[in-house]
Amino acid sequence: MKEVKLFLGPQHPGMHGNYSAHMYVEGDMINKSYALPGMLHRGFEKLMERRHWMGNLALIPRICVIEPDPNEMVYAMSIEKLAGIEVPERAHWIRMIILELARLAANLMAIGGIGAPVGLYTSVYWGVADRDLVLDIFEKITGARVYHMYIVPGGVRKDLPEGIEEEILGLLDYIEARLPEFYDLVMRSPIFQTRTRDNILLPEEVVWELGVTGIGMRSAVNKEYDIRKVKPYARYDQVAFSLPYGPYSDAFTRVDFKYVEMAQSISIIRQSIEKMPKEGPVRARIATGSALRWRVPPGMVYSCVESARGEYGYLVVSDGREMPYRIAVRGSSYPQGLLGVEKYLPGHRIDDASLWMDTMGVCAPEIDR
Amino acid sequence: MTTNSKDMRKTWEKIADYFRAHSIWMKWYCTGCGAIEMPPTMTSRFDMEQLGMGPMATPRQADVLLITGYLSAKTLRRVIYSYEQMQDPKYVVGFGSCTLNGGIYFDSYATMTRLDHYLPVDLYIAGCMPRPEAIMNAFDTLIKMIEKGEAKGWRHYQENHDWYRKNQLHSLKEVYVKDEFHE
Amino acid sequence: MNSMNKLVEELKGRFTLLEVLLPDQQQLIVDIDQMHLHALLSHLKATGFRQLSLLTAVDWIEENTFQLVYIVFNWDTGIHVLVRTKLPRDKAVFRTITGIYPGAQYYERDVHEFFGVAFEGNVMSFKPLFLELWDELPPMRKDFDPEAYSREKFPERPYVPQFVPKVEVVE
Amino acid sequence: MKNKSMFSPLKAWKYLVKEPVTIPKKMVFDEPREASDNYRGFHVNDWDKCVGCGTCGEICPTNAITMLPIEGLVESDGHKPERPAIDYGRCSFCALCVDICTSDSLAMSKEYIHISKDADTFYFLPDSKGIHQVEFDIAYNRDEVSELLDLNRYEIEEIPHEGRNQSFMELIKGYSKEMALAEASRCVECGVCTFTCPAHMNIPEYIRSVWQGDLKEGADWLYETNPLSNVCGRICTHKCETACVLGQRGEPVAIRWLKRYIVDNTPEGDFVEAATAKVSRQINGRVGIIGSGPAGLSCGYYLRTMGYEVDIYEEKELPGGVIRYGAPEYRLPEASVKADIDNIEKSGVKFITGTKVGRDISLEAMKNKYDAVFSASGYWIPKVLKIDNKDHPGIRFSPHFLAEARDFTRGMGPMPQFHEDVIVIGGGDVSFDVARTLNRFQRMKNGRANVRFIARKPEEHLAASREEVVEAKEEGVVYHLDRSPTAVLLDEKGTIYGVEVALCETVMDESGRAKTVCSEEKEIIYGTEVYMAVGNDPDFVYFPEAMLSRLKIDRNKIAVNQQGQVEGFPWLFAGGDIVRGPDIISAVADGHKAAVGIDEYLMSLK
Repeated sequence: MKEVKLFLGPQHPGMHGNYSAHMYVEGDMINKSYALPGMLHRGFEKLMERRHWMGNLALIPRICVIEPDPNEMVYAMSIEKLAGIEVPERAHWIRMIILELARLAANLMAIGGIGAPVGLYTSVYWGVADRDLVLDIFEKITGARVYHMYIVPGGVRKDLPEGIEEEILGLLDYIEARLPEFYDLVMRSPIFQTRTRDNILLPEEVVWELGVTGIGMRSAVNKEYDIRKVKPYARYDQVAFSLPYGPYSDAFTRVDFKYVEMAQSISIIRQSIEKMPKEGPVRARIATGSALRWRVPPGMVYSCVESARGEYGYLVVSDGREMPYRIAVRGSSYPQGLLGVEKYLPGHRIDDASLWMDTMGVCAPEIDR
Repeated sequence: MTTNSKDMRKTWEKIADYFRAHSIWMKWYCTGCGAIEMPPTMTSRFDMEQLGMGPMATPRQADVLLITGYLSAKTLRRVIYSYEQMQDPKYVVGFGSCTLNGGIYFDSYATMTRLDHYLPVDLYIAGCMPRPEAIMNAFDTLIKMIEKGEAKGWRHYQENHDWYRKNQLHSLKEVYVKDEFHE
Repeated sequence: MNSMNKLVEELKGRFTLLEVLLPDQQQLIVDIDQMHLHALLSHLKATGFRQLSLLTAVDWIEENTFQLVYIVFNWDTGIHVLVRTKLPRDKAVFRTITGIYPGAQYYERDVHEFFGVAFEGNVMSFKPLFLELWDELPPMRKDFDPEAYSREKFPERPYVPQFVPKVEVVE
Repeated sequence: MKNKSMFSPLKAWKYLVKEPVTIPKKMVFDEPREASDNYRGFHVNDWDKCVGCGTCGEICPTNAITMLPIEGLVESDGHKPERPAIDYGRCSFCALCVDICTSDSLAMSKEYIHISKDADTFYFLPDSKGIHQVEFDIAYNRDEVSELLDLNRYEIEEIPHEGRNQSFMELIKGYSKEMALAEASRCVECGVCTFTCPAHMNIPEYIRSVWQGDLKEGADWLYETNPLSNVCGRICTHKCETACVLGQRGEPVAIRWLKRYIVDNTPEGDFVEAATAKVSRQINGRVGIIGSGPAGLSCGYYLRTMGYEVDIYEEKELPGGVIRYGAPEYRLPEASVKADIDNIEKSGVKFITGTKVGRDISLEAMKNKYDAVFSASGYWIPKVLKIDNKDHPGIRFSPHFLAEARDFTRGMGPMPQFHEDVIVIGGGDVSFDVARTLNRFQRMKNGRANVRFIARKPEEHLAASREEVVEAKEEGVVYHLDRSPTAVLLDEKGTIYGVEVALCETVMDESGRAKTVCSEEKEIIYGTEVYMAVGNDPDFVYFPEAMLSRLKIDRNKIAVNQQGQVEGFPWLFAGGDIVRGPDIISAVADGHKAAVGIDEYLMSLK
């Protein structure tokens, strides 16, 4: 059979975002493939060197559009470490609520989105609509649907609006009730099962070879490897939650784990609302003076959080001036999105390519930056 | 784009525009951040099918090209390529700050600053990013514009192709990608 | 904290470290010269630091050096080690670590593209990755001015503010 | 795989009765859903509150905000005639501009739909009406958590209150390095202060120098417009601080103390170099200056920087005028005055002291000797209140007393004579100088003090600056406010035993102006010596009769043009108190302007 060159993306409905893979296909088997990133490259790391520490607040969430909040969190954490600031207790809990809501939204999107490559379009409609309800909550808390700019160095930007806790709890109840329906719709669907069971495997060696983190890693290495557990930030050490892990990672497990993690997110948010101090300061100043002249002491620090796709980190370098000297971004899906596509996408069938991208959690904007 | 010139359409064009306006295929190309507000717009929460619009995977069958935010030079090449594959009449909607004047990436080495230098834009939506309500209203406006024959960007592109191409070449050096994959 | 102390002791015993810093409880920065970097990384990998979290560079233009930062992570202890080494800016060539951490392949390509640091032994790293038809200085270098480039390549919109009202009487 | 029950498809029927999630068309098109109370929609700007400082544009991470000059708005103290225009081709709706707005005028509304094919409509000048002239509720607004300014001043170190009234030690110790840096970092560099400062000093620039730790650069900036920074850093009237935009919502930046920080902490060599580096070319031209007060010094220095030869005539033994013979040591130490004047002398200005124009050299002679003359002779004749027994020899006046006091504190004279129970009449800064100096003298000599202070106005309407009023009270000066003196009371032997005062009341009239009305009710305040400090007049005797009649003098002020040139006498320039009334920084400004004017005049002659 003749080998054919084939694009997947950037303008392909099965491709999540503006990303592309060059594939050499024989029949419907992929023989060779290369990721073609850079369509979403905006030069973030350069732009961040050109803005004030505070001005970067507008820039950082835009690195990853699906789940912007981990960006804000790692940025804030880095500056807090460099400047040695103690974040107020209440702010820690509010941050956790925000981060878990963001994870919930991202997972809803992912679970909805999984319907597209397997041809289950109802799940897209459901997932996106339910995610929108989370965005409504975000709008009430932070003032924007997608780019919140809410977690700031030193705490959070504003206190929670009054009565939002009840609304969040109401939403959680709703989503919790919806989860089994999703499960019925997606996971128990024969089409889905046939497509994902024992398909797109991720063995443990590959996890270590590439540096895959997040659900992919947990499902393969049979350990609860999650930044929230291994090096807890905010107040994750004070809430009870357990994450799914297993020794056998196929597409089905990875999607299945998302459901379990959503339930865990819901539980974390509930605990946070219960445990957080009802009042108190929510922001500490990171430096004296007006925001135009905030300075961060010189130094280098790496901070990371667990995003919905894995370890998300920033390396922040300050030279003591009013702008960062260098910020490097570790996108969670960088390893699987680039090296993974090159090494482990071949051997799959064309129709599984988007499923591969999807269940591996490849997120274009955080790779391209 | 001339906006206040008299309606010069022939009767058949008017009829055609009426039908075009009420059955629009939107090209499914998420070029930037704004694309994240597309799923809610397309699916049940806002449901753009109410307007007679639907997503279309291939450029050749699509009517509307949405530029959902910033365009890196690399994407711009592919967007131009896609736009030129689309059949006339075709319309371009620019989402948010980035398509107008570069947005937050105004000083980036990788992203273009103003979209109408490279492609004719029929409509802009303010916001970073625009909410689904704004997008829906923009679609509504676009439909009315098509109906009235005001969305004539595609004709402008035909007539001023040299100007557009000059700008494209200035910013991109090569419009069509040549690499090992495109031998 | 205990495992951290042990780690520091052990690394100090085995290698000549130029500097050791502890930015937080589960993070260690070690500076090492180019010669011993690979040995250090191999050692770290063998002792539980199985994951390469990030490989990047910092351009210290005033010192005329590039600083390479290798961040490795031990999932069991939750410790990140930032291994740093410096290269002369005008002779930015280093050896690849893909033999130790295969995942470094694209990070090296990334650093090559944005800083112009060449990694011997990683053929792929010389190919462009994110940028297409790039013809300028590597953009993350400090002497590259993105705004000037943007202005030259991507013209801005000149606005004509016709709406500015005249205020009648304002005291 | 567990098989599903064959009835499971029936489950789908339950969705038939579920409420749809779709937002009704009406809520999308006719009345788009209302945004949340916190929403970052389009900007609104309250033009009445906006001061045009442009801080929003500074913080903007997208360069979206340009300050547009608005025709019809007038520049005034603390207000620029500009308003922010926002480019929605740039804006990222981060609302940092709202958080940092100094005047609380910017906010974001619930409006979020703007669609147009005309790109120019995305460039927009927000007012309270919104982009489509339809009012929406205000949504995102700054609160104290999201505040990006630092509204409170950093404390400056003072000597302990205890015992400060027994010595002439300087009250304010000055900023430490950390505090100065912290205070300097509060500045937003809007520059409205520069407009208000009479000398138009480069305030944002030198504060920036402090912040960046480059004091030499700061000193350079100071000498750009003011050669008396040591003096002004201590006793300037700091009008700039009243204009400072941070004062809109909080405390203004301590501009005066930051200036002082520069002069106190710049290494001496750097400081001298900053002063002398500007002196360059030599020009054929000589200028004589009457009076070595702030105006004379400033004029002399800037003429030197232009290369002229300058002689300053001073009646007294030391140059400096009011800064050497007026302000008391505890506010303005001799060393500071000396530092400034020495630097001016190092720039090449020649002082001819002990020489009074009109007595030792005539103005005519000066005119012949010099190409131009600058007169800044100041106000040295004390005003006398028109009350009974006003000519009694026991009444003393501020200029002489303060000069004596100054001579004493610098070790050039004996302690002035004074009684044990004294009365000070005044209300302005100078009267407080007298009262506080007397207070100190009495305590130094007798261990106790009895200084009674009489003023017509209540505390809050006194002309003196706030800190004077507070500090004098702390130090033990006894206030008799709301009292208007009517007579100095003499006993049979003709010695003073007190002052008779009428009780007064200050009320606001309809136009909001304070008005003082005095009643017939009288009261006696006892004391054996009266000090009057109710202002001074100029002494114009050095002007020949023929000239004096041609000078336009209105309320003791000589009329001059923009550059200090006296009308009808192109060779004569004037400045300082005799042109503008007493204020040191204005005098410095006058001197600088006159220097430029003299240069232009002399150039035009060539």
